[in-house]
Amino acid sequence: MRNSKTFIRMSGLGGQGVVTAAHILGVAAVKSGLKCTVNPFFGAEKRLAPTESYVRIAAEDIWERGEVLFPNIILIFHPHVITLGKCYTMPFFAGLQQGGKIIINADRPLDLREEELARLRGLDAEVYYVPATQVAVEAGGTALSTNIAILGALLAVEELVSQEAIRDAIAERFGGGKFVASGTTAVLDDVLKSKFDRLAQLIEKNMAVVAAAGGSVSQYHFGV
Amino acid sequence: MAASEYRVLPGPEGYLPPAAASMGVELPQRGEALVEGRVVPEEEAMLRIAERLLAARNPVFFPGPTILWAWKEGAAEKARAVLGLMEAVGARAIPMPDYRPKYPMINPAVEINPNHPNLTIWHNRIDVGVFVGVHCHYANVALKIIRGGTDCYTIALCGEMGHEDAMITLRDVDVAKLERLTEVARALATARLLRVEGSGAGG
Amino acid sequence: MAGLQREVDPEYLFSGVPRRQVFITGSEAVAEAVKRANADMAIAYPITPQSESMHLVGDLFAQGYLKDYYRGENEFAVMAAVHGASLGGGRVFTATSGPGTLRAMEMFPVWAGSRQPIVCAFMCRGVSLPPSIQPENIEMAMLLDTGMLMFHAEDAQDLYDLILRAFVIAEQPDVHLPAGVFVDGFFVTHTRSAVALPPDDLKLPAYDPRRAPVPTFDMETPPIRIVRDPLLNKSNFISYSANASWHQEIVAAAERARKHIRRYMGGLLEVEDPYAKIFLAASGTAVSQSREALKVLRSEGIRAGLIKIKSVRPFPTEEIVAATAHAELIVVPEFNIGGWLAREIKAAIDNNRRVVGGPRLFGGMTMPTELIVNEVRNALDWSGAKRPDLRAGI
Amino acid sequence: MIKGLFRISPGFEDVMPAEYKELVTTGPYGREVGVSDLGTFKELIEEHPLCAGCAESLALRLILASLPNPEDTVIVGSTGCSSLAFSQVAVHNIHSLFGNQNAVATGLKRALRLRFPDKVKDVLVIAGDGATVDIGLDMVMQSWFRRELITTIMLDNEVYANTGGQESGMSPQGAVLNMAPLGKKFPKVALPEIAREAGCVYVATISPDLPRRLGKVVRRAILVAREIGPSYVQIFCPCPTNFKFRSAEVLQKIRERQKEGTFQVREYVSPEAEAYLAGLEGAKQREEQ
Amino acid sequence: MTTQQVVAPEYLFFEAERERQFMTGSEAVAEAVKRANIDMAISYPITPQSESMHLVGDLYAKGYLKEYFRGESEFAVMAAVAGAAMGGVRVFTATGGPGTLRAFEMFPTWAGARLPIVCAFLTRAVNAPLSIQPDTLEMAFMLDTGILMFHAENAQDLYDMVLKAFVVAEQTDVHIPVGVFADGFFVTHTREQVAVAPADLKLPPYNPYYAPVPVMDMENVPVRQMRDPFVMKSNFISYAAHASWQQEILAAQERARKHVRRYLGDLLDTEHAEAPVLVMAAGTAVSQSREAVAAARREGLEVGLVKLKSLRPFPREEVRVLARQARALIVPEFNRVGWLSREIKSVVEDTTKVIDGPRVFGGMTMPPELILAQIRRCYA
Amino acid sequence: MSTKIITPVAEFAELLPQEYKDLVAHGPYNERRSVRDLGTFKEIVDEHPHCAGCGVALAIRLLAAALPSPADTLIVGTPGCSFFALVQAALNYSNTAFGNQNAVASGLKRMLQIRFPHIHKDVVVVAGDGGIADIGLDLTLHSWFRREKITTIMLDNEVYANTGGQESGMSRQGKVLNMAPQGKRFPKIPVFELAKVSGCVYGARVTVASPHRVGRAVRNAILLAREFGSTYVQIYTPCPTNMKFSPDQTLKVARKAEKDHYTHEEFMSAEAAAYLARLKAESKEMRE
Repeated sequence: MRNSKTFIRMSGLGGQGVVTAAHILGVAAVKSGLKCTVNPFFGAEKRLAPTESYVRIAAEDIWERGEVLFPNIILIFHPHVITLGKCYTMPFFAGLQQGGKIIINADRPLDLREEELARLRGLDAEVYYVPATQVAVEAGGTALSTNIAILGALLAVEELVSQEAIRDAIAERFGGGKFVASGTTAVLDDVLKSKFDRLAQLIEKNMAVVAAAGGSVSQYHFGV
Repeated sequence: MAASEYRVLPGPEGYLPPAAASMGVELPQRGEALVEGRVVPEEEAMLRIAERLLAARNPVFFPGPTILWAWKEGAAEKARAVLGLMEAVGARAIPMPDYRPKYPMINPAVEINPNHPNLTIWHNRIDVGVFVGVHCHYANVALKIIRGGTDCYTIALCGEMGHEDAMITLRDVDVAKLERLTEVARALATARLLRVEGSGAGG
Repeated sequence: MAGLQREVDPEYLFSGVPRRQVFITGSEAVAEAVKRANADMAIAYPITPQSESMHLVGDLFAQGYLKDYYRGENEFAVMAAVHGASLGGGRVFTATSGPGTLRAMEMFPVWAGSRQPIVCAFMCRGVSLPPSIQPENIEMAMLLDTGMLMFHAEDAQDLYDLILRAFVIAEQPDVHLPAGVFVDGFFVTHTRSAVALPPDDLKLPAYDPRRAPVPTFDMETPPIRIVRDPLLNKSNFISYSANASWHQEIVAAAERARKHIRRYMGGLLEVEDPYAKIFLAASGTAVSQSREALKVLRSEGIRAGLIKIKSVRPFPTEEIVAATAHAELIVVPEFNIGGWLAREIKAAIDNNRRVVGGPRLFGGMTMPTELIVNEVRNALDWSGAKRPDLRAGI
Repeated sequence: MIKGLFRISPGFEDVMPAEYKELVTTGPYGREVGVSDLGTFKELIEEHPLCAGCAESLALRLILASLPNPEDTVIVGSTGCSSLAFSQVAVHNIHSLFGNQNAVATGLKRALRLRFPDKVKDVLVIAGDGATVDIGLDMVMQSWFRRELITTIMLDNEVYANTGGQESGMSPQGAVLNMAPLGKKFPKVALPEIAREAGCVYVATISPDLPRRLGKVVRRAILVAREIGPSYVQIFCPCPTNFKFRSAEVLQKIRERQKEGTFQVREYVSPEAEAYLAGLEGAKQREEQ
Repeated sequence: MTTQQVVAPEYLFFEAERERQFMTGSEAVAEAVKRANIDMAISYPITPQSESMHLVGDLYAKGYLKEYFRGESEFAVMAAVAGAAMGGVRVFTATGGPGTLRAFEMFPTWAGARLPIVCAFLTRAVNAPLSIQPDTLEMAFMLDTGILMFHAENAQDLYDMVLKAFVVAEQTDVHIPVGVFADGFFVTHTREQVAVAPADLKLPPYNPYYAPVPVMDMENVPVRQMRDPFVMKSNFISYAAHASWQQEILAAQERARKHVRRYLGDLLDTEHAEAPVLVMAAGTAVSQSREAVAAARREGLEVGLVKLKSLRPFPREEVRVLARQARALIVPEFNRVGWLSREIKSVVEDTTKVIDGPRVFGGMTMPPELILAQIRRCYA
Repeated sequence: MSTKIITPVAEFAELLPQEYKDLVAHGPYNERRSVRDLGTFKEIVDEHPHCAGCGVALAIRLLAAALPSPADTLIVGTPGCSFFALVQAALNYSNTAFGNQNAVASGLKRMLQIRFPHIHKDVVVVAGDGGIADIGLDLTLHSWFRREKITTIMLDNEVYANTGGQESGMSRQGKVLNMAPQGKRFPKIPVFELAKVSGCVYGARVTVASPHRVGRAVRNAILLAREFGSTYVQIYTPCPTNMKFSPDQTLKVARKAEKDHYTHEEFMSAEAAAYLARLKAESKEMRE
């Protein structure tokens, strides 16, 4: 029943900026003239608890909201989502649409079980990995930019929005007092901001992360 | 929506009549009025009010707090206009100075109360009653009770949007409108007098 | 006195033993039920027209029929304390009314969700504003979806019977939900009538918390790691579906109550003259008024039947569909402005043009028989031009 | 109150009921009257339905006679005996629900301050012991914590009287009442002490046995609440109906309790309030001299 | 703070040029409050409402409101808001789920006292078990409290309805509270595009002297005035007065219809109303239904959509007329009890046309596929 | 409790997860443990999802270790951060509606007294500052007025932490928090002083910077509640997340507070003091 809509599920751990990544991507999509809704899924949880966030992007109106049950892109912010099952959407590719894409934050390909590989093959899925945390530390100087690295990888795999749009969205997100988040997210914002001397530096570093992450994406090749 | 067929007529309608609004009667728009639940032009309603008052055996005005007291600019002027209308139709006043339920009983000869208005209507055998200067909520509470338990014909001269539960209601009533109504009443009274005299002359 | 009571089977207490008639108020009927209910504890807070009932329950405590009793600080606190007492594994009773019900509103879904067989009597009265202590049952409309079982007593006899039966039904392991026994304030609580009672040296068997479908909260029942009312609020599908499943279980428990209601209360409703084409369908005091109206209608040659709804939750949907299968007119008199019973019945049956919601009385007004009779007469001449469902009054 | 609020529209003087005419001509609005002037002016309270001998009705009459500015006073009450007389009181008053009086008063006071920044509007809470110390305690205390500029008066008849004589938090320990069939198990709640801890700048206990003193206490409580902070007055009003003594014995009952030490007339004034009152009262004395 | 200019409601709602912004539902609440010329707001934290009232606090700090504080509980907040409204100011507050139930006694009180308070109910599940997730069960409890109830589908609706609620509530012939309901998280925490009027415009101030009841300020008549009196003596006349008062609240709801039509467009919206199968929903369920209806129509199934915006007053005539020509009405809901389908069944003549569900609750999302499956079954 | 309820059925003993095996073998139910013994026994609080550096989590660990008889302790809590660890505790824990904890505890305590007249069942309320001092204040104070034999422990992080950092009645004056955008307008609610005038027989004000003191206070409070009536312990549990300090600074913040606005204080009735002295003498005797 879907039509040219990109439905993204982001899975990660509390504190990794899953909600923020969804927000930045959403703002970038809107700035690019697309329709978008962003849905963080949000409980009473704390840092390191499993967290998900959902972004719907399309050229036409989008009405439905809530969890994205049938994503065509899945972003995995932490290998534990898969290896330790730190996610309540199991298996991690649950609901993936035919021909969908998955990007995993990992230094090297994770060992996936044979039946998982078989199902991914059946879905004709493209699976990518990117050392997002490492890129964030190296290019951005802080692991807090992991989420931006994931977005960089996403743009490399599917150019949903331009890098410029992402830059504008980051500037808006961290530049003003406009953003409304749950209490804990707001606190993390302050921590992140404290790591940079000024906004321009924060944007610049994060755009470096976007670029570096884009260059560090590798695709899994699972044989037939 | 189709206009309601519900008629707002003098009672006693029964034990607990419904609010006319719940039967589909809607308040009039500016320049309009309600007569017995139907929307009519304001002028027509004025004439009907005048007829009712002039034909009444014991017409009584129930001035409420907003005109009994000269509490704000314009209140005394409006009071004067009401007094003028009363004079024109030969009605007297029994005030509604406040809205508290008075127990065990009010003195029905000298006041009326929205929580038990029928005591005053019964006691004074009022056949036409006019609400003016009463806060809308309390007027509505009283009007339904009167319709339920008495045969009094009720008229509401409302400074705001009117009252479905009065048999006739005018809205946005200000000094000018009161004066216009007084004129209508005087003209009608004169016409009747002429008619009476005329018929007398002829007979 | 209290020490001399002996435990008997519910069936024996309900129907196996001869009863004696006494002339008592509804409040006294409550106390007579509690006296035989083998309740451990009751907690009270004053509100008219409930206070007398809970005074009398206090007297029972002083006489040793209950083991603890106190006045709480407000209705929300009382309903919370009763919740705590029930967690502790005993049988508890309380009562409230109108504004008290609303003040404690948050606790009723909590009782149901925590699977607690608390029995609470609701002596229905007007809710603010303006303040009124007089009978009407609009509060029932607000409780319909709390998950509680809801029984509506017609008179003092019902009140006595339903409270005792409520404990037995509520405590069934497959039900284990709170039960509200509702009664119209003053019309029943303060009205004196004949009530048939079994001897007062009999009482229900004690509540056995070990049979509950949830562990008792006493550090004597495994598992020790137990949270009553856990946080099913992680932001993930699994916890949503757990929460949803828990809610379904509350609904299912109420469904399971049906068979116990049939067994102990003789059915969710009672039908008089099942083959009539015209029915009066009512609950609570409106049933008594309807009985009188039926006499008048019959004397005028109008044949009409009566549907008395005893269990409002679970709602006797199937029974009403069956009872009205051939009905052409169903008049629903109620003591509230909202007309919740008519709404329930309209939603339950097909072709609900047959249902006339009214007369509706509130603010403490009595419902004269004539009004019901008139409602039937008017409906019979109904031309289709009127909109009876719109009518808040007669 | 705006000037002229209490002027009859010309032409309607004759039809106005007598009690209103009296209020206009001899009412206490805008005049300096107090308890000692009772009998010389038209009181704010009309006939009321309280029991004969009710100490609350006496207290109410005294309170209403002591209002420093009745023309700018709004009263918030609560369910119970004390509220039964309120529909007859000639100042704006709110009933709302059982126990929420101090929350309502909070909203009201702040709203009036917004609408009339240049006028003092006294917001006065008058409620019974059940409403104040049991069901409404949280809202009473939080209004004190927040330092709301309102005066709270408890008419303490030591029982839920209106619902038929149930034990309240203010009932004396041991009292056998409805819902305390074996006697109340705990002592009278020490609300004056609590009030002091909770931020009231003026706390007093009093009874209608001492009318002039009561008048002074009420007046002081209202004055300090205009500028300094919340104030609390607890008025002991024994209930002949529920404690089953003759209505003529009310004042005697108060004296007995005073002798026993279970009721004491006390006054606590914070230093700031003390200074403020000294300023006001000194000015008044100077004026009189 | 932007200097704001008072404009007519009609101008603010329909004429002023709007700017589209990407924001959450919570922010939409604040954008509405910013333009509502509100005097006072009182808050108490509860998820998922807290963010809205934080932002309202920020508006206060910037000078858009004259008074704001955190109360001690929802019951106290709703009581304090009542006191403020009786004092004659325009007030706003918000709550959700357990907070709604904690304060429950106040809602019929607001209505009975004729207070034009606007409260946003950002709905969530009620205990037990404890959950902070979206669920509209609390609306079932509220249906007979006497307050007007609007149900927002999304952040845009939430913005519009909060603003319009003030105008409807404050009409002299209405003057009862309005609850603007929106599904927690699905609306409050979802970010989407919302078109808002310029921030330098605001509604005209509230004038308490147009109220149908006297304001409690000792500045208007009568001075001997109690809000609100005991109409509870044991006698017929006082019962009748109480009953008449209750009828008046119901009448005020009825009178609100024309104002709802004027400001909200209508009590319900329709798309393809002529279709034999109609999906009838309120709140977030409408959005899910839009997707399902679009998908079904792509499959060639003739299906329409009915969005109920006002639940009190309930669009009973409108629903009845729609139901007459339809073959089936599908009612998807976010609660376990199906209060909306009960409402619909109680006004349509043939209840067998009403198909309950899908119903999801406890925070579960409602996949449009479930609704689509139901539509397909109607054509099977 | 009877130890039977933590004695696995022999046939299934091997099936139990490790943490349960640990609880059976090394749990605190059979012999007395205290804060001093932390690290030498299987604690009743398992892993929890609190933020790093959370003062509340620390206090819960301390108080759980200090319970005089965990085998017969039931905790009543309320929604808020405190429930994250408490739901993992190996004893019965309940939380229902926000702020109703002391009323629930009152009913529970009385029912347990009815059902187990010869066993001390310790009913302990553990809740946050919002739950106790704001929304639940009435119910808290009334349980004290009634002299309910329960212990109330406030974990005071001076903020509504779980809903995202709103000002609470226990927040400090002037503090800018959500819902207090211009700073809190009034001082901390003096709950500790109120406890004195509301009938508590014992009260202690402590911070997580003094773990042994927390342990002693909790133990005293529970022992005294058994015999004499209501007791109250107020523990300062700084919140790094909402007060925006680094998680490694929690103890430092608490230590500073202990010198500043959160000085240690204790009160007890004369009979309570005599009882504690007697207990101390007895245990000394036993040791000798």
